[in-house]
Amino acid sequence: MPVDHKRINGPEISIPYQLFDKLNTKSLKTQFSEIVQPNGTRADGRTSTEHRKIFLKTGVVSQAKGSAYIELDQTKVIVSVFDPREIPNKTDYSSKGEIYCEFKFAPFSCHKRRLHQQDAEEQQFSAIMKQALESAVFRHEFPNFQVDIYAMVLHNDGAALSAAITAAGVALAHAGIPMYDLITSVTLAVQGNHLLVDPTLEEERLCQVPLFKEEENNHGIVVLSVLATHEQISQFYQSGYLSYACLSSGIEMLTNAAKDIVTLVKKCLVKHVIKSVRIVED
Amino acid sequence: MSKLKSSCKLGILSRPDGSVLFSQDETTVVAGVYGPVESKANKALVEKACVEAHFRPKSGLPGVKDRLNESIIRNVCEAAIATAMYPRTSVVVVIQEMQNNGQLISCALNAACLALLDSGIDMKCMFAAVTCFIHKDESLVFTPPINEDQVKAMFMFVFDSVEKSIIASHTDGSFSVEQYKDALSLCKEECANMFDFFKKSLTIK
Amino acid sequence: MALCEAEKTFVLHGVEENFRVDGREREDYRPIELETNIVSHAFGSARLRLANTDVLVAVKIEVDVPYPERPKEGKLEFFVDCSANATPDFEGRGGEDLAIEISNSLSAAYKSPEVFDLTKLCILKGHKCWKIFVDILLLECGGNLYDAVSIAVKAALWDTRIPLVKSVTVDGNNVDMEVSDELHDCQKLDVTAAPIMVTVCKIGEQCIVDPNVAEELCSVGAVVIAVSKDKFSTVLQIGSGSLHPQTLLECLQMGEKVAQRLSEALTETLSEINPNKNQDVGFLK
Amino acid sequence: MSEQYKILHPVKYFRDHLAHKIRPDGREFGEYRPIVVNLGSISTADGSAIAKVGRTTVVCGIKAELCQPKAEAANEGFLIPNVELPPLCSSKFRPGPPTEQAQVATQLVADILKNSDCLDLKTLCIFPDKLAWCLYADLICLDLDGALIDACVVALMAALKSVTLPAVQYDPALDNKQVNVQERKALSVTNTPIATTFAMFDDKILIDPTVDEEDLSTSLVTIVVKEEELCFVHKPGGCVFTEEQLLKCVEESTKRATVIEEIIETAFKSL
Amino acid sequence: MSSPLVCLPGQRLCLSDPSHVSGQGTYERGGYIYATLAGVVDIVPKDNVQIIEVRSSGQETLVPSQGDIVTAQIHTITQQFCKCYIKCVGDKVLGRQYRGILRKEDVRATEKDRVEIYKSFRPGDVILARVLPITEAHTYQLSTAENELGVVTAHSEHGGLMVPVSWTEMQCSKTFVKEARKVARVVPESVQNDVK
Amino acid sequence: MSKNRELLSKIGLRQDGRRADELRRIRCKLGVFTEPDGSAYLEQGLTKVLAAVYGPHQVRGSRSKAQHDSAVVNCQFSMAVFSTGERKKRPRGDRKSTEISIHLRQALTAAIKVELYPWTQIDVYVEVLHADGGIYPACVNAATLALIDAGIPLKEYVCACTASLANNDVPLLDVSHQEEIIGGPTLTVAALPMSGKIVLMEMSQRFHVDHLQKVLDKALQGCKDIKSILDEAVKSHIQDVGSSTGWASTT
Repeated sequence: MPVDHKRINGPEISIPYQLFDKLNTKSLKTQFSEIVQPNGTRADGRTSTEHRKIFLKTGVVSQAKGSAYIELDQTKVIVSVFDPREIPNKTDYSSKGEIYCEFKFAPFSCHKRRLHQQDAEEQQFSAIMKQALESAVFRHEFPNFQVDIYAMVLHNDGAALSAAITAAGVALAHAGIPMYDLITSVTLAVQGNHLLVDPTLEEERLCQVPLFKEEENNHGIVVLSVLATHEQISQFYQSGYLSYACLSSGIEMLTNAAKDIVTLVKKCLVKHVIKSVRIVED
Repeated sequence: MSKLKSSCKLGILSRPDGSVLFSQDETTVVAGVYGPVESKANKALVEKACVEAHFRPKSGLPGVKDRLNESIIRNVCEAAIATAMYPRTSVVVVIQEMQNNGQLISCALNAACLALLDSGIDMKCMFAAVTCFIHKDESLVFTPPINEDQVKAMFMFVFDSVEKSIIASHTDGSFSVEQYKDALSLCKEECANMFDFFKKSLTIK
Repeated sequence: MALCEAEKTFVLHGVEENFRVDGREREDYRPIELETNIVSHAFGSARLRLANTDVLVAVKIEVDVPYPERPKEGKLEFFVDCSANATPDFEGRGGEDLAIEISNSLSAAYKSPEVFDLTKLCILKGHKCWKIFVDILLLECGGNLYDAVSIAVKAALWDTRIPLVKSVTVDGNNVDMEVSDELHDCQKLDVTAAPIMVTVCKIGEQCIVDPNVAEELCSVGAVVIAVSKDKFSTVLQIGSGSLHPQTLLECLQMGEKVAQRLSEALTETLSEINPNKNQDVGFLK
Repeated sequence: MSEQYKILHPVKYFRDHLAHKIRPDGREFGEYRPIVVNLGSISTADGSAIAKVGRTTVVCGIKAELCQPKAEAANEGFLIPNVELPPLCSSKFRPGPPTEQAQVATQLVADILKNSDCLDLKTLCIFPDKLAWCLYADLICLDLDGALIDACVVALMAALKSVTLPAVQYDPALDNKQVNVQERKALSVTNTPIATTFAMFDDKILIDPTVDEEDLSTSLVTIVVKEEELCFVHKPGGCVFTEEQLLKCVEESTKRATVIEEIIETAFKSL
Repeated sequence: MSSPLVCLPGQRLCLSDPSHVSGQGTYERGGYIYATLAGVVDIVPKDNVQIIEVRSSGQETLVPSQGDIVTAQIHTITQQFCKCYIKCVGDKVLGRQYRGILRKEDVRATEKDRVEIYKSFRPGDVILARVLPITEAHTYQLSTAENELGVVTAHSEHGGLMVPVSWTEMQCSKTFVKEARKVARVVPESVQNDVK
Repeated sequence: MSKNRELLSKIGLRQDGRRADELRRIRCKLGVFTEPDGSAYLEQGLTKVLAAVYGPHQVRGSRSKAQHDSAVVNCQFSMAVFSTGERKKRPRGDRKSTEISIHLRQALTAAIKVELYPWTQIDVYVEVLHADGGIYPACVNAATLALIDAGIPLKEYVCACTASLANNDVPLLDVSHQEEIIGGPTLTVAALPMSGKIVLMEMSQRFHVDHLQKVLDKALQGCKDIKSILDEAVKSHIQDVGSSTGWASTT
């Protein structure tokens, strides 16, 4: 690792201790059957289509124009949005503004320590976030400028990207940036015949590789973001190995789950509006 | 208690507007001052000059530690320079470490003051930095002990030449309030010598 | 390139009529030229021209140490470089965003063990493995980059020959390996499941494949679909627009169908390549 | 109207407030903002804490990894603090490498750790010259509203105290290490340094300044107190302080330190 | 006062017809009016038409646009132009300051060729100006070629606050030295702005 | 490795069988791409280079770059990561690439009639696909072809060539990668061969000043030879293009 002159550097090589754990010899298949029952009940007692409890709060960053904090049980993400600013390295006129997204895992948010610089996965997630939010925002209201959106994952226990997109939608509304619609996002993990909405990190990990033979080798992760009122999909991402049948039923599950979240997002924002109206009246 | 031997050579560099080779005991630095120069558009301040400090370690690229030194040097110089006289310009102070024997920051600050004086930039006051150490046996001295393990704490103070008030303070190790007071008054006495030295150096020039 | 409203309408009407600006139907591709083994000092290479899109792919192989958390697997890495030859906008770091987007989509598409088996690249568990660098050089951009890149990558991997390891000896922490000196002693990679990407573009109410630059500008949204055998290995929405769920499903169906046809055509083309024929290849043709 | 006044003539706005013996956020000069400490909310870290000083929020997560000790300090482990000021926390920052402010903060926090001697690095050694713990303490500021160092130190100390390390069996002959994740032990943190920042504006000294106050002030002082001792008096320049003023600040910070220490204690008790 | 009607982005507010028109904070799609902001619905009647508007809760996010009257602070002056930072649009404070440029020929409406920048503005002055059509990406072009536009607050070389004494002059309240400025005719609204 | 790896064998043959004053085979093609205003591909031995020219067009980026009396020539040198034996980490941005970019600009600015296009910019991008010694000369030669393909007026061809010194006596022409490794000083010259003007000269290591003249002469001779090869390629290209449009047959 090259020496970072702008930080304090640790020893050249250090290894996570988890690698030397008294070996966990259980096969992935048994691990999976331990956390997901054949009928789809999961380790935390949820059914396969059940979303985790969401806690959502606006206005957590006083220095930002808009901000939101979201918890999906253990997964914790904070997002802040700033006033439009000049687009760096751009001189020609453009009639539409731009959205800049930066998605970052905190160094301590995952099992393995993350480095301070953005890695490929974070860059990809940033691009997906941008894709999701672009069609939700009225970009011609701020021509020549870009709105910065920063998401920081403090604790990753699965579905961090979805949490960040949903929170970013709330933060944008909180910032008073004109939007076409509210946006919500949900993740799905697939393993064989099991389609698990809003997976935990453990479930995500076990859906990276096929555990079942032949016809049931479907596995993968799907992330989908929906604009609520207009029933539009603003972002879709899938990785893994899925058949059309599996994918199409997954999309249906996800759109339904995303619709359910909208109520929560609405509640949170209405609370914010009423609060600020009260302050003005007082 | 022995006083520190200081020596300096003003104007040793031709390119900067002011420069000095300064050593205090065994610690030596070279300081150069450029300014006032035109500053970059994004750094220019409407009502005053922008002071920049660059600290270069003896070898290698500057790291986080040098960044802290830079911040101290910049803030101290900013307090002393009559920045309001030079709006929309930059004053750049560059310090190159040559040899470090324990009181690097105070040596760098004194060198910065001399270089500023050499450059002829208007200043509100002079400043002098003094470092003192507490030994393990609780004695207060100016010369850094040979063995670092012997030091219990280090104090660095910067005083202004007008009221002998404190411009900056920086410490290392832990100590009691009484010790801090003692060190402060000791350094305050010593700083007069430093100012004398500055005046003498300038008159010789 | 910028299109005015009238031009856009013209393109749109063409798509509606199933008779596109360049005479194609909605599911037609432009002509594709493919050459393999054109970079002599690489382990495998391919150059693909899809109309004006020009992609050069070279595969390099190094010996590396496996990731400690996955000791039984080798490594596969994609690197995309957008050459400024394609457009001055790519000068310096200008093409980096696009390059990262493409390389990320490739990594995602090749991630599943069903698609590409990394365990085959392992030489000695936990100590030695092959690391495959797939370097993609974009020389000209004439639209539909994802498709072109994915086909070229598949062809280059097909062309790749991994040196045969004759023996591996372990001595304490030191691992010695001996690679066969014979030039022809090598093994090929299994690329039957390597994904083909198809970009399905929504223009007006219809979906098309292989959009040219003008069509890309008219599109409100597009979906990049990576198909491996009969399954989807990656699906990625691109562009700034949004899609109705029904449209998304239509796109997926169309993508799968087209990818199957492309895949068949590619297999056929590759099987026809005669390694012994030596002729002027590459840019001199 | 006051908002426009504030943005066009910030100094006058501030001075007008102070003339009425009140700070723009309604506090008195010697009044500090409420402090909240939240412990162990991040289970992926080996120790974590969130500290809020007023609106300034800093989250600290400590992750332990195994490494070889340095040759010159064969029986010591590592504690690597880094302060991150991501663009998320304030509109002042852009994406990219750490700003100067972040680097200075990192060094200050590292200095405070070293000066206070609160954690003996020797306790992090598992086997001399072979194996030691490296604790990466990452401090991420989520909301920057002044007194960054104060919040960082509180978060760091609370997180350090909550760190538990698994038991390690090391066989030097075979260089074999085995970790028992279930069997965990807390670190022995010997003392709790507490930092207090003061800002000076027109001869008035304000404790625990907000970011607006820091920007307008002519001088800042950070004083760190541990138990009965001082371990850091940092004034990086700016306008002058008299001896009396500086000693007054020391006195104030000693008082505040006991209060904050109690807050951290209570947080641990309620855990 | 009746409880306000809260709405959220994407919320359908009403049918769009000749008597209901989409106003600020709303958009029209497929014959309906939708909200773009989280805030409160406001119906403004205007010549038999109801304009549906949404007022944002908290501070709305906006950037200066063509025709707006803005408050700016002069940063640098040259012979040809002066650069300034736009801080407010109308009576709304901006979250971020934006760069503006005021060219010599846009200072005054008359006798344009006799304008001299240094006799009109000095760094630090607070001015009112109108935003001209946007041509460059990063900088707003401004104009003060109206009676109501120009310097509203300024400090003399000695630091004293100055009061306008004519169209072209201001006087220091401490030293009574007169300095040349392009003075704005103060309308009540902007009086509050700087005299407070 | 064999010990007797000499640059020149006793019978006067080089490692790859060439004679001392023999160039490597040069093959080239103009107009390989459609998007750029001019493009060319050039092989010099195993070294393979692509060049593309855009312009003259409006100055991009900051307008202050524009010059009132001449066009701005902007060059970017880049090497494909797979172009070298050991894989490169980055295609450009390292010190060597930046240096070659600057040298390229110097050589090309000398040949282009820049005064014809004030306030404009000409972009020249070269991409090395295979590096086997003499990268810089190959880039210059390819760029010249691309400029001709783009129809940009040149004072004359600008050609570059390397030369070395074997056995401390015999000058060698057009050094390959193998020969670069074995050692021997490399002299790189970019010249306007018709007028005999040198626009750029660079030496990799020292050799005796007495030898400079003959090595330089050899390199300049190389430039002239290359010029005639390029000239041939340009003529045949124009024949091809011309015959397809029908006007070439009229002459």
